[in-house]
Amino acid sequence: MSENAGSRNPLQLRDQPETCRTADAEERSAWQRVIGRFADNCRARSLFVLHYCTGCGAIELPPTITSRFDMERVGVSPMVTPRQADILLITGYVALKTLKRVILSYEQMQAPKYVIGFGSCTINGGMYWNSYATIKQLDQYIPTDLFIAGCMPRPEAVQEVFLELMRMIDAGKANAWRDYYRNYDHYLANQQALFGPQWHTPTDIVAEAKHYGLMGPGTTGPHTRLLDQHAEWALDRIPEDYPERGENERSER
Amino acid sequence: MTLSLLAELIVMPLIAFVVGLALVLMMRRVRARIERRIGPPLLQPVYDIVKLYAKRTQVSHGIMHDLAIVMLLGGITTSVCFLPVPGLEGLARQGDLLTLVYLMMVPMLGLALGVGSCANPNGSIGISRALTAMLAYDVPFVFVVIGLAVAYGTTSLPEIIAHQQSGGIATWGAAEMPLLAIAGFIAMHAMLGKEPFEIYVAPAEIATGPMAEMSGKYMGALFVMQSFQLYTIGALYVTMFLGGGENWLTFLMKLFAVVFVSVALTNVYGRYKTDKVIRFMWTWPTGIALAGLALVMMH
Amino acid sequence: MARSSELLVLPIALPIAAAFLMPVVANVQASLARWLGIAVVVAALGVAAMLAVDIAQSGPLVAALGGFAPPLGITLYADGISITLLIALLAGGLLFWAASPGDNVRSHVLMVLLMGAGSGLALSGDLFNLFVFYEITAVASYGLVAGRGSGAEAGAALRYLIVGTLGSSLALLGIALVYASTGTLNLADIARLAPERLAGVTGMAAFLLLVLGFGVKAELTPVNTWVPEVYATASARVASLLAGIVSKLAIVIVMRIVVLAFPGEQARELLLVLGIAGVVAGEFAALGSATLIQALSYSSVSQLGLVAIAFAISGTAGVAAGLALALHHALVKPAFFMLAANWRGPIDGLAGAAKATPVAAAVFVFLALSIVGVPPLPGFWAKYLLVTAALAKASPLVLLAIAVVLAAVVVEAAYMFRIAVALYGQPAPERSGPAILRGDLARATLLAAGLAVVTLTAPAVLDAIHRMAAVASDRDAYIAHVLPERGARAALSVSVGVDQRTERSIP
Amino acid sequence: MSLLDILFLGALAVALAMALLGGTRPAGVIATLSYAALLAVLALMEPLLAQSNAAIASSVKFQIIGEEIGWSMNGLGWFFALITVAAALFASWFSSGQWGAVQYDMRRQHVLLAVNVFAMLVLLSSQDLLGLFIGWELVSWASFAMMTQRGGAAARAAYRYILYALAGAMAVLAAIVIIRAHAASFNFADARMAVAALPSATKWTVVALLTAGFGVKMGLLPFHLWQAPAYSETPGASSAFLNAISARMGLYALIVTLLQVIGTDVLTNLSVQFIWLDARDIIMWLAAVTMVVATFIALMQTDARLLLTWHGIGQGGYMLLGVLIASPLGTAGGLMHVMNYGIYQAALILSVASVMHRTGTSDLDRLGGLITRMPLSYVTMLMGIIGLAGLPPMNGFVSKWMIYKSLLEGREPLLLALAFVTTLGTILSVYKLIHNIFLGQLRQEHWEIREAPLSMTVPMLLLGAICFVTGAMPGLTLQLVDRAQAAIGVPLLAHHLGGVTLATGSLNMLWVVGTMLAMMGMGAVIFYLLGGRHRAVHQYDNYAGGHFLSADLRYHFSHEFYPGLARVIGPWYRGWIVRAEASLIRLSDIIGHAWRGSFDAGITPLYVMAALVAGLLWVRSAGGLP
Amino acid sequence: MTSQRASVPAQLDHILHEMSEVRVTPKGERRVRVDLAADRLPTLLQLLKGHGGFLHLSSISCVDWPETDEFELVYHVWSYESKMLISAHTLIAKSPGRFVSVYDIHAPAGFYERDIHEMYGVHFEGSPNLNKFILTSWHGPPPMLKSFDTRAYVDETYAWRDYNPQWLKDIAAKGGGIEE
Repeated sequence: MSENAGSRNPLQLRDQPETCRTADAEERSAWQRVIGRFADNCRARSLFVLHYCTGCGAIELPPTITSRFDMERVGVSPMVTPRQADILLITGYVALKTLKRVILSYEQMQAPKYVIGFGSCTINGGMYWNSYATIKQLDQYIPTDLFIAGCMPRPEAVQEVFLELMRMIDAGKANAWRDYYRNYDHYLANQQALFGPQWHTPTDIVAEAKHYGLMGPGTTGPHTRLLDQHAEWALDRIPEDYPERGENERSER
Repeated sequence: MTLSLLAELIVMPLIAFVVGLALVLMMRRVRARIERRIGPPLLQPVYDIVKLYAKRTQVSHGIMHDLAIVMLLGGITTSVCFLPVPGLEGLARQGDLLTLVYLMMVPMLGLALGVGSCANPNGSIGISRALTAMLAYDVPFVFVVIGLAVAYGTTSLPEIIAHQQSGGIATWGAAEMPLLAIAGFIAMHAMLGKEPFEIYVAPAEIATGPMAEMSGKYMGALFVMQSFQLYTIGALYVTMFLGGGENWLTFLMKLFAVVFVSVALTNVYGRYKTDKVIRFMWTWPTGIALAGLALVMMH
Repeated sequence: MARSSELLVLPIALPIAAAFLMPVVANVQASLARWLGIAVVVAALGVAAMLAVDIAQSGPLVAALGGFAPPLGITLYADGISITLLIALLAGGLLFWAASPGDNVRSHVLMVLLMGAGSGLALSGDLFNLFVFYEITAVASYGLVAGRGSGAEAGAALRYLIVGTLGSSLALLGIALVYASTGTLNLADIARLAPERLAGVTGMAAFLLLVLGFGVKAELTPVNTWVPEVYATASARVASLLAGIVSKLAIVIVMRIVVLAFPGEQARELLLVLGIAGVVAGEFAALGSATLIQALSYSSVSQLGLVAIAFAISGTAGVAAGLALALHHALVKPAFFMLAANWRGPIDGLAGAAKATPVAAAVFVFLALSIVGVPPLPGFWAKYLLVTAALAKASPLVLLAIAVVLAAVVVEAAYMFRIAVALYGQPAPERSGPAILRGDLARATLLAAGLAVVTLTAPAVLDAIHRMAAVASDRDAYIAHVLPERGARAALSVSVGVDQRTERSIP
Repeated sequence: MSLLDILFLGALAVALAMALLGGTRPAGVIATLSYAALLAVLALMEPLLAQSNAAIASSVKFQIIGEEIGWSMNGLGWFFALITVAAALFASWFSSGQWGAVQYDMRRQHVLLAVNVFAMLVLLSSQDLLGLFIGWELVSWASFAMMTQRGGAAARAAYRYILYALAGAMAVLAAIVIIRAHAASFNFADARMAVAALPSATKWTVVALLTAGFGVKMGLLPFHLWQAPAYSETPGASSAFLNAISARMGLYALIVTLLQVIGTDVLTNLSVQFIWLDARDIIMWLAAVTMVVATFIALMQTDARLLLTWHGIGQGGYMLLGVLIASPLGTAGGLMHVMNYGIYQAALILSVASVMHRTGTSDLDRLGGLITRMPLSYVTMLMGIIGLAGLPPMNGFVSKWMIYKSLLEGREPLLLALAFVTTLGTILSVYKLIHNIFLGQLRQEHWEIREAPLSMTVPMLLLGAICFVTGAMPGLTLQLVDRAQAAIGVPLLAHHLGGVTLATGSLNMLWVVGTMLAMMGMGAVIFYLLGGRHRAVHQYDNYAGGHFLSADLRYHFSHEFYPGLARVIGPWYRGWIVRAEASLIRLSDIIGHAWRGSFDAGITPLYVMAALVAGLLWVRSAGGLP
Repeated sequence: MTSQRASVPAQLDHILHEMSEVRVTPKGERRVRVDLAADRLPTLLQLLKGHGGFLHLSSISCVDWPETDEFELVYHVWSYESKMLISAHTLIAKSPGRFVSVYDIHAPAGFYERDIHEMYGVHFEGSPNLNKFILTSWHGPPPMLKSFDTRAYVDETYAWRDYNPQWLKDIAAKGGGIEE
């Protein structure tokens, strides 16, 4: 069963006929559209990259940002915590343990947020295609805007992807983050497939979607109900056997 | 008169904001040039702030976190209104230098309360270091302020400026009290919170300290505070030692010169540890300030 | 109304006579002897009260016994101070009757003897007479301290006996020296001859011996080492009698000697030094004491030291301060001993006493406040009088005395309130605080009530004390009063005649 | 029956009422209402004190040993009485509800509070030195009784206090008697003439004795060790009363003696030969050093109550500094600081008491994150710490500003520097206080905690509100201060509702606070309207470097809050005075045991022998022989 | 069983001589391979550590021989003085997969044994801690076993991206390969 039920190829996502800018539902009034246009203009020119080296490709970032290629010319600068960051760079293969931290960081980042997959490992497994420990397609677990081919793309390629991302933001097309809210159940399904039904993160995505009006048809489904059933604890009273306990080697102590 | 005062109360913060943004841009450009880079485009600070304010989802940690940001914005704009600039005297006559020094502490306390309510230890450690640094650099700054007040016999800023402008460059604060000027500069440099006194926003150690849990408009408010802080501290130094602004051109030139020197210094230093900051600030600048004060008390 | 000088002898004669009659009566009916003794003391108290009224109206009273004119025979002299002490002695004796009904008649006899000898001490105006009554008092107190003769009591009584006789012999030597240099034993006569006869070396030696002699009972420094042991082992009533009243009689005798016989500065200086040493020793020993009884006995040494410092200050102010301190101590110390009788053992063992006996603890705190000298209690006014009197004479030694007195207050508060805090502490879980006998509690509360009354009437009491001190410190008046015709002239002729009393009343 | 008599009778009546029905439920309410009545009586007295040396005499007076003792309350006494009764009102209001119900013996607390108020009123209305001393002793013993309520550690702290207080009282008694020896009577006018005529050596002793004696109660430097533990061991409500006003009785007595009896002119020309300091400078330096030392000790405390009481000692230094400058601005600043401090310290102590009421502890290392559960206590503490730190919107800033300006005009730059450094130390330690209690991660065992009941939060919030109102309109307090200044005889300070207008730089709090509120309004507009929508998240949804936060992981920074500072100034805390006190106690124990050993009846003959030998030597010298 | 001992240094030869049935084959100038029975291994390590100065157990590796259904454990021990590496090879049966721990002789063995336990499933008796260490979220069989078919697992767990855009199809149409 090579085709995992419900998994959709993000590249096809690209080809969906998204006409110009009406994708953003609430931008109805002219005034909001002007504001939105200006906001997108500023968003494109001020990108904060999360300083999180998930894999081997991270070594390409310093030259991109420092004096030789100097991405600050176009407004890209590194930021330390996910709260302040806009772009999450997944630089190389993603082991299962790293994926948990990647998902946590992604959910702690504030929308609009963009994910760029470096190298072939994030596209289709790369040279670790037959490894039991790494994931093969990044976009099954978190929505990804752009991929860069190559087994570690050079700074020029990274520069090119930043410019491409800026063009997409300017055109209002970099909306993969909406997909996470709209089809959260799909992503959660993939995540739970890997980590088991107990899996959840402190961030409450469904409540966030409700709060900001980003609910979509796929936001809630069988898996989010599984999530609620497992997390019947209210956030106040996290039970002793919090699923991640084993993860943090609690038994070691 | 009240109308013009009301207008002043609106215009002064705006000027402060715009000039502040220019200062931030200059700072980033100087840093880039030192690193042999080109540096950000002209409107980069504006883009950053607008993007942060335009964030779709933002995380708050309770009502105190929001109120603290409001208190921060209120505090910095109020302190600007007490800082006389050429043509606009604002509330300088209602409160004097001591009031201004205290008003500049209100935003620091607001930030501290907000970061505290974020319940993030990185933020708490950052704030504890920020307050320790404040204690460190305020000791020499106190001697500078006292020396100034005793020298001019008054603490009301318009009088100080009038006194300094009475005899051209000869009667500038820096000319009459060089030692106090030097100590004042070092203290002001530390106030900006840049290397070598950047212990409380140490990205490598405590994940940008106070800004660890600030997202969206909270981060935007901190960027605005940074621009206001650069303007206020620069303008205060100019008012105290460089004779304030006869007209806007000379005022801005002096302001950019002061901040340029400070920012240039920043990028050639590493980051001091907390107790090194205290030991440095309590020995060299305090010694120079005490010497200056002794000279002032002599006659 | 003819002056009732004949009555003066009754308070001495009656008890001593009864003392000798009681054993005989005891053979007939044991309890009758006890009642005879008490009746005699009550009678004496009545006489004393009448005398007090007479003296209050018309000044001091002099009586020459056996028809011999004053310088020769035995003369009795009673002014305000002596009558007050007499009443205190007799009332205290009744209140703290040191022998319980069932006891052997011997202890009742000793009590009555003590009463008689004590009144003799208070009233006699003759040096040798003083020595005789001093001896009788000493003997009576040894007997009372011995009490039922248990091991500890006998030991303490014996050591007290040794120290007492040592003191008496020194006093006798002193009296001999005085007699040798002045040729007379009558206090008034000595006072008249003192300026030129007793100012020399022999005079000072006599004074030293007299002070050390009478100092034993007055708990002055070198000779007060018997105090802690005796008060700890003797019964509480004996201790309160000795500490409360008898010691006051002795210190007043020392005051008379200083005022009349040795008015010079050197004598006062010696008394001052002994006083200061007494205060320092008493206070610090009390600080280091482990039980309540010890603390109280050392505290009485230091209080007597204070009185000595006061009497060392010349003039009415000194005597008034000394008298105020003495009377205050006489009122407070017995009450303390009554409480201490039930609170034996180490101080922290008293925890929970406040919960078990709240009234007793409250009385203790009230008394402690007064002895420390917290205004508006009388203790404060006494200390205030002392400090103002002392300050009038700004000699360095007096300034040292003031400093010691003020420091003593702090040390006093230290050990008194260490005990008070212990009283109010939480007892060990299963143990409850020590109980207290109703009789002792009643006596202590009575005295505390007396203290409260004095607090309210402080102005009147202090004025009365000031008047008494004025009379006591006036040497010439004393001489003129006892030797009416020789007041001015230094005639050597001896005139005999009992009825040459002249009606001269000194305000 | 003058108003002062009514005041005394009222205070006694309250004590009596509490003795009778202190244990019942409405006791707190009755006490609060009666204190309110006393406050009304005080308000009635205000017009009578308008003239410069007006005073309301009491009919109670008596003669004793030729001394005339009477009571009358002038403007200064009235000002302090106002704060005392107000502090008592808020203390009893706080304990009228649930807090009082859970106390061990509430009746005793009410009675002792009333007795303390009465003792302070007696002290504040003394019109002669002896009356002052009697009032002083009554106050010392009344506060001793109040401190021993909890027994155990409280009793030991109180015992240590009473020894300090008695030593101070004896010094005062010595000074008073020295003055009386040279004066016609005890009243202040004669005393002033007598002091003027004293030789300078005696003047020095009198000044030293009075400063030391009254300094003990104010916690001036060498005698400050007792105050923090004693005040923090007292139960919450009474601790608020003690902290707010009890230590200021020392300041009142110092003002009466140093300023009115001795007078600043005498103090200034009492100069030390070689150094240029005079008596007034020495006392001011003592106050300044106390300020700095006490504040930086407070910085290092880990118990909330101890931290606040140490600050009490520090702030006392400010008031003494202000008063001793004796310029209209300085005295007004010092006196206003007394009232300001009373208000925000009471608010802070009550807030800590409400936290203790709910969590059972005041240890800063075992609290955290209570803002979500106890918001009202948080607001009170916030207003209190802004006042204590002396930052603009609150009243603490105005009085500190006036003290700074007077120090500047008095050309005392180093004292001003010490004052400023103290303010910085205060800001650091108060932030640590509010951060460790209210901010940061909430502990699991505090999840079910609720806000303190209304009977506790309403008085606290009212105190905070007063703090803000008197900060925004300092003119209200300055009118009361005028009465006190008139009584001292210092020329009045020209002030208006907003503050003070001077040629050398003025302060108008109406504008400062007004602009702050306006700008905060603008900030709110920017924040809420311009910025996008935000959403409150749970404390575990926090950046922890990719780690999953959970209940049993303590993700909170509060212990050793200023490590960098501790490394630099840590070695400076040598505790000389603590060791000096401990060695003094050991010395007295050793001497005690030595003297006790000397009372051995067995060696009396040796004593007598020694006495005789010494006597012989003395006799030789006394008797005139060579 | 005595192999070519000649080239083994005399001192080492003397030690190895103390043990019987030990096959020693020098592998290089500083390498010696020793094969011995499983139960003799701890004694050898003890001997080498005690006498030969072989203090450093650099690693324990495990080889899975599916044909003979055995694990081959190789202990690599270094001596700093003689600068020699001895790799002691021993064979244990796969089915129980149990062996004794040498933690008491060489402390680092605890970590290596934990790793082998996680990757191969060999249980070391007496090892201080055999909890999951690297593969904390892995619930499958020990992955290094040859019996574990990673390819099949990956196919079953993950989905491949069928990515055949037009340009790829053109190249395939032209027979693939690189156009010159």
